[in-house]
Amino acid sequence: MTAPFGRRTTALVGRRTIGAYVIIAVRDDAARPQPGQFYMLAAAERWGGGEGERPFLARAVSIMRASDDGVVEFLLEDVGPGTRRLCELQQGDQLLLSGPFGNGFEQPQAGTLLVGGGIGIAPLLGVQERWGGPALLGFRDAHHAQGATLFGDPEVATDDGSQGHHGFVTDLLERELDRDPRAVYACGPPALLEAIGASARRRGIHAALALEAPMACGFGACYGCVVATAEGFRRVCVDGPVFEAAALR
Amino acid sequence: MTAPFGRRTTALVGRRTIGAYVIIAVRDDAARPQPGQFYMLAAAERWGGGEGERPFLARAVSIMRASDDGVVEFLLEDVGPGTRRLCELQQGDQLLLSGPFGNGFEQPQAGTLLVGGGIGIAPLLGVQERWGGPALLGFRDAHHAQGATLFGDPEVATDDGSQGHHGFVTDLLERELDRDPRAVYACGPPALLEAIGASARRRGIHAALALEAPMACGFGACYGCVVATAEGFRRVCVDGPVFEAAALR
Amino acid sequence: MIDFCGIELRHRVINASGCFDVIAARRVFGEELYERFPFAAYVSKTITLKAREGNPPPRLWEAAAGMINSIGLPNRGLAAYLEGDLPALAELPVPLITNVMGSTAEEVGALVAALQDREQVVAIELNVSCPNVATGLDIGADPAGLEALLRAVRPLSRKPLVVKLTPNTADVAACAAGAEAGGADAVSLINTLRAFARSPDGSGPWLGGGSGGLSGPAIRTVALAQVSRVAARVSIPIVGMGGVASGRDAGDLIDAGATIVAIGTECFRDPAAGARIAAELELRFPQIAR
Amino acid sequence: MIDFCGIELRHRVINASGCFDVIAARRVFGEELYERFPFAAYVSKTITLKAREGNPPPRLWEAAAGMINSIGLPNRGLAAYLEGDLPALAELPVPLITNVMGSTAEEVGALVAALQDREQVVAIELNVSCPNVATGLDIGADPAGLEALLRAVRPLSRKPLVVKLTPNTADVAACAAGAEAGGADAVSLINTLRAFARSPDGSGPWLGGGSGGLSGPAIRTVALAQVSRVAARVSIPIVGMGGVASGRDAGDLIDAGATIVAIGTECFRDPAAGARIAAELELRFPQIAR
Ligand SMILES: Cc1cc2nc3c(=O)[nH]c(=O)nc-3n(C[C@H](O)[C@H](O)[C@H](O)COP(=O)(O)OP(=O)(O)OC[C@H]3O[C@@H](n4cnc5c(N)ncnc54)[C@H](O)[C@@H]3O)c2cc1C
Ligand SMILES: Cc1cc2nc3c(=O)[nH]c(=O)nc-3n(C[C@H](O)[C@H](O)[C@H](O)COP(=O)(O)OP(=O)(O)OC[C@H]3O[C@@H](n4cnc5c(N)ncnc54)[C@H](O)[C@@H]3O)c2cc1C
Ligand SMILES: Cc1cc2nc3c(=O)[nH]c(=O)nc-3n(C[C@H](O)[C@H](O)[C@H](O)COP(=O)(O)O)c2cc1C
Ligand SMILES: Cc1cc2nc3c(=O)[nH]c(=O)nc-3n(C[C@H](O)[C@H](O)[C@H](O)COP(=O)(O)O)c2cc1C
Ligand code: FES
Ligand code: FES
Repeated sequence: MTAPFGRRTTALVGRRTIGAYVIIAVRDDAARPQPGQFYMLAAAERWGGGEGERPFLARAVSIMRASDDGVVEFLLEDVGPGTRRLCELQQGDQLLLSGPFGNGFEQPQAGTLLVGGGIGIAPLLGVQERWGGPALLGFRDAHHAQGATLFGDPEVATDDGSQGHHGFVTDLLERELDRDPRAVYACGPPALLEAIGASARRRGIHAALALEAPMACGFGACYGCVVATAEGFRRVCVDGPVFEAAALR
Repeated sequence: MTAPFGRRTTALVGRRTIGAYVIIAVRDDAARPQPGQFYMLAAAERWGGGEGERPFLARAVSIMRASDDGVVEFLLEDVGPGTRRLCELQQGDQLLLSGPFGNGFEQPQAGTLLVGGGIGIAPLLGVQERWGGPALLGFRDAHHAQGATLFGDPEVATDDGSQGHHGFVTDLLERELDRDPRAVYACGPPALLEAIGASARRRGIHAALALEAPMACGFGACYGCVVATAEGFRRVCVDGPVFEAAALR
Repeated sequence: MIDFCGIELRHRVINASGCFDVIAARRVFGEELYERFPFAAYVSKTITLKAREGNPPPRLWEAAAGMINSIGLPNRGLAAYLEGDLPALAELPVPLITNVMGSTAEEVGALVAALQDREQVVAIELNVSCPNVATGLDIGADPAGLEALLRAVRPLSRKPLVVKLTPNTADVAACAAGAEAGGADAVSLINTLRAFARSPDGSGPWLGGGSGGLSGPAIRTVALAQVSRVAARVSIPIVGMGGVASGRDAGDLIDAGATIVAIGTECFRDPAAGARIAAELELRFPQIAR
Repeated sequence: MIDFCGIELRHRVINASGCFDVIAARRVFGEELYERFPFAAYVSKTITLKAREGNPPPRLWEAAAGMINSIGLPNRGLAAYLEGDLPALAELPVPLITNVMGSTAEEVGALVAALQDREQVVAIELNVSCPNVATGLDIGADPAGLEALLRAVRPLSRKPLVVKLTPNTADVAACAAGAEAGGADAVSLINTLRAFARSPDGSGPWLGGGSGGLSGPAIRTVALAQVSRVAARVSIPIVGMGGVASGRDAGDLIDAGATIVAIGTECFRDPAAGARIAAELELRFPQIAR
């Protein structure tokens, strides 16, 4: 599966909010994106400048859902000028987009646990809708936990206990793995992925982690997005974003 | 008359179009601006950035009209990224403003001819409404000439003859001056002001010209806006924008 | 109070030379300017021995996140500065630093000597971005030459000498070390980056002066790099500048080793930017802001 | 057709070294990349004798109208380039220029000699922004040193040698003249400006490599100034680059004296930027675009 060459301009066909998150939708008939892949997104207007000088570069955003009729949905959390601007976009506003990029998730073995933290739930929704699998999702609080309603009977943990298990999603994961060790697909904050990687190494189970790294290009051109692996630094955008936990250092 | 120190943020209280021009209105109770003075204006949002990198600096814009209740009106023509953005602003949008700056026009002798070309008509409207005087206005075509409807019985010339005299406004001026030599207040494109300046020197009449120059600051800080005068380079923003024609080189 | 070369400053934000004309601004803004004066010290534009007309217009070009100026250091010359500007600045509410430039050690010496006995002037900033007549390079671009210049003029004044380094050099830290070795009390940087613009209509160079200097946010990260390198090399205080538009930008330069920070281009966009940035700096770093 | 050092190019737009990886891009974009190849020639990233890991992350900082990179020239080394990359680039639809860097004349010589007998490589670009082990300055920052380097390596290859000058110098034109005197067939400029960024949380330097290089629109007017100065001084062809994001930017560099133009950072924002800019250039300057 290759990406169309070059950046395209497209209009938002949908926008809605869900708890702390914003979901935007675009049409992209040119590509058939896979769960775990991502696009580089920028607003066609008001991308930087004025008092706030950034953003300048496009932002990497995971595919949350890609329907057969060519609609691609993204889940956004406002964490800075780029995501803020993307969250502001309204239906009909122009978006600059290139991709889909990255390796994406392979079809999981049956029963593979899908573990997501915060905005990291986005790529796992595509996995569950395509191939199924139990979802364990961790959030800061109940407001963020509304993201879980996108999933088929998820088990939720919140840091403040305002919904589901009071604690980390890794508590739920360890309980599951103690009962029945099996493969894990995960995406979320670095601390979460490190914990899962350590557990996977300890238990000798297969864990596929979708990483994040600051990116300038998304297609292997800048070498800016590297992560340390057993074979040295690797580019998250082309060698990932999904890495086998055992391969990471 | 001094200007409040520093840049203020204010919202557009009005916007309308008139032919090729856009008129925007703001409240500024802090100052009592004079005809011929100007403000430095910038949009609070979308000022540069994205695909179009400019504008970065604020733009100098003449006071077209300043009512006693503190409303200031500006006449804009889209000639580039800064004026385009200012023309886009809608009622309620935020504007960054400093000023009023510059010397402005002094009260004219009775009967002084007010000669404006294109966007240069803006400062002359304030003069006519405050002190009266016959207005001779030149435009590219009838569409631009709609700007003349702002004035009390103006005489109009258009380059393409689509309205009023077919030719330059200087034709009207020379006819008036032949009949009855008197003072002239003028604002408009360089070629127009040069012609008027030459005529004034020839006839030995008083001519006050409101000049334009690219400006970074508007308050004498950058020395970027100079014009050549008999005493050397002078800053248009603080020594002008109104200069006696005889003083210019 | 902040101590800068023995001068007491109310906070860490001053103006960059040539980016604020208090005499003009006072005519424009009136008493309010002095009542709410934005800077902890005021730096004059560059003064030369003889009067300079400056470059023919156009003198400005708007760049991405910045601007190019080709002003050409217009000023009425030393005599007019002493007789006209100093009296006009008599009620200035903050210390006055005078920025001077000469193309030879003799010229610089004459300027420094003339300011030595003026109490009103608390420090002298030497703008060494002046092209050397022989090489065409800035006289400040060569560390050894800069040290020699300082050794020549240092004895002529007891006032603190601040060397305004040129950024258009291979090794700004070596230049700073040269200035320090020659007896400079402080260095200030960065000056504008040599830049060029062409007419939108393709008719050749845009600026009347041919080339010019880039300033504003575009050069901020270059300024931070040069200040960091200089701070690692010298022990005299540093005046950091270059694209500062917020308290965070000022804080970054201070973290990198600057003692005080100067605001240039941002003053054009907001005449009171200095006060805003000083306030933001205080919010961000209450411990270091004063 | 454009003639560049005897190489025939379809148009005047190529990529800037290190800003486009054809091997990775072909995996990402497939056949379409070669069918619609955006550049008239392809310049490799910098190759060194031995493999380099590059700098630890973070390697990127987003600046006003630009970015800082601190990539650290990661590459698998000369041997892997010859055995791995060259075969992988066999079907490249445009001429291949290989960019190399060494810290001594011997190293650079070894790289040049090794490429000499590879038909696939039509020209060699020498990245002389490598820090001199002794002085810490870029080896290309000193005109005399640069001339000596060229005299040493020039005899080792009949292929055109393009010297990628460093912009972090007092007199880029003198460096270009040194390269020309030493036998360079062309010069390319500008490389990134030395820049620095601090963590938003105030915890110190942001970049894993400490400092980095500024690129993008922020440096465009500096690039135009340096290209203009170099064009006034040398008669060999110039590859102009630095912040080019449109046909107009490319046209300005060509008007200033560049023969061809390279696109770096803009490729990150739009993988096909090279094709867009070449088309815009053709619209603007039909007479010069090819
Ligand atoms: C493969 C991939 C998939 C992703 N998927 C999603 C997704 O589905 N949804 C989503 O919301 N996000 C996603 N992200 C994350 C998002 O792309 C980044 O968080 C992006 O940086 C946000 O940009 P911003 O301007 O909003 O925030 P930024 O300002 O970029 O803040 C993000 C972090 O960048 C750092 N930073 C601050 N200033 C600078 C600067 N000047 N230069 C460089 N770094 C700086 C800080 O550490 C800050 O915490 C993904 C990232 C990757 C790599
Ligand atoms: C005292 C005064 C009063 C004015 N009053 C009004 C008014 O009432 N209404 C009004 O509409 N205008 C007014 N102007 C004119 C207006 O401020 C300028 O035309 C301003 O430059 C427009 O900005 P822009 O971005 O729209 O156009 P610009 O892009 O600035 O284009 C204007 C001219 O600037 C030049 N230019 C192009 N690119 C650049 C660049 N990168 N850097 C520098 N120059 C460049 C070109 O010659 C172009 O023709 C006034 C100007 C002054 C000095
Ligand atoms: C319009 C203008 C005029 C300047 N004049 C001088 C000057 O007279 N002397 C001087 O030493 N520096 C001068 N500078 C350089 C500034 O002092 C400062 O070093 C530079 O602009 C970088 O700071 P900034 O990015 O905040 O503007 C001038 C800069 C500008 C933009
Ligand atoms: C991420 C990145 C990597 C680069 N790597 C190299 C390199 O390997 N060799 C080199 O000579 N220049 C390298 N450069 C410099 C570019 O070739 C170019 O000179 C510079 O980026 C200016 O052009 P731009 O503003 O269009 O990016 C790199 C630039 C960037 C942004
Ligand atoms: S983002 Fe550029 S190489 Fe990965
Ligand atoms: S615009 Fe700055 S001095 Fe006039």
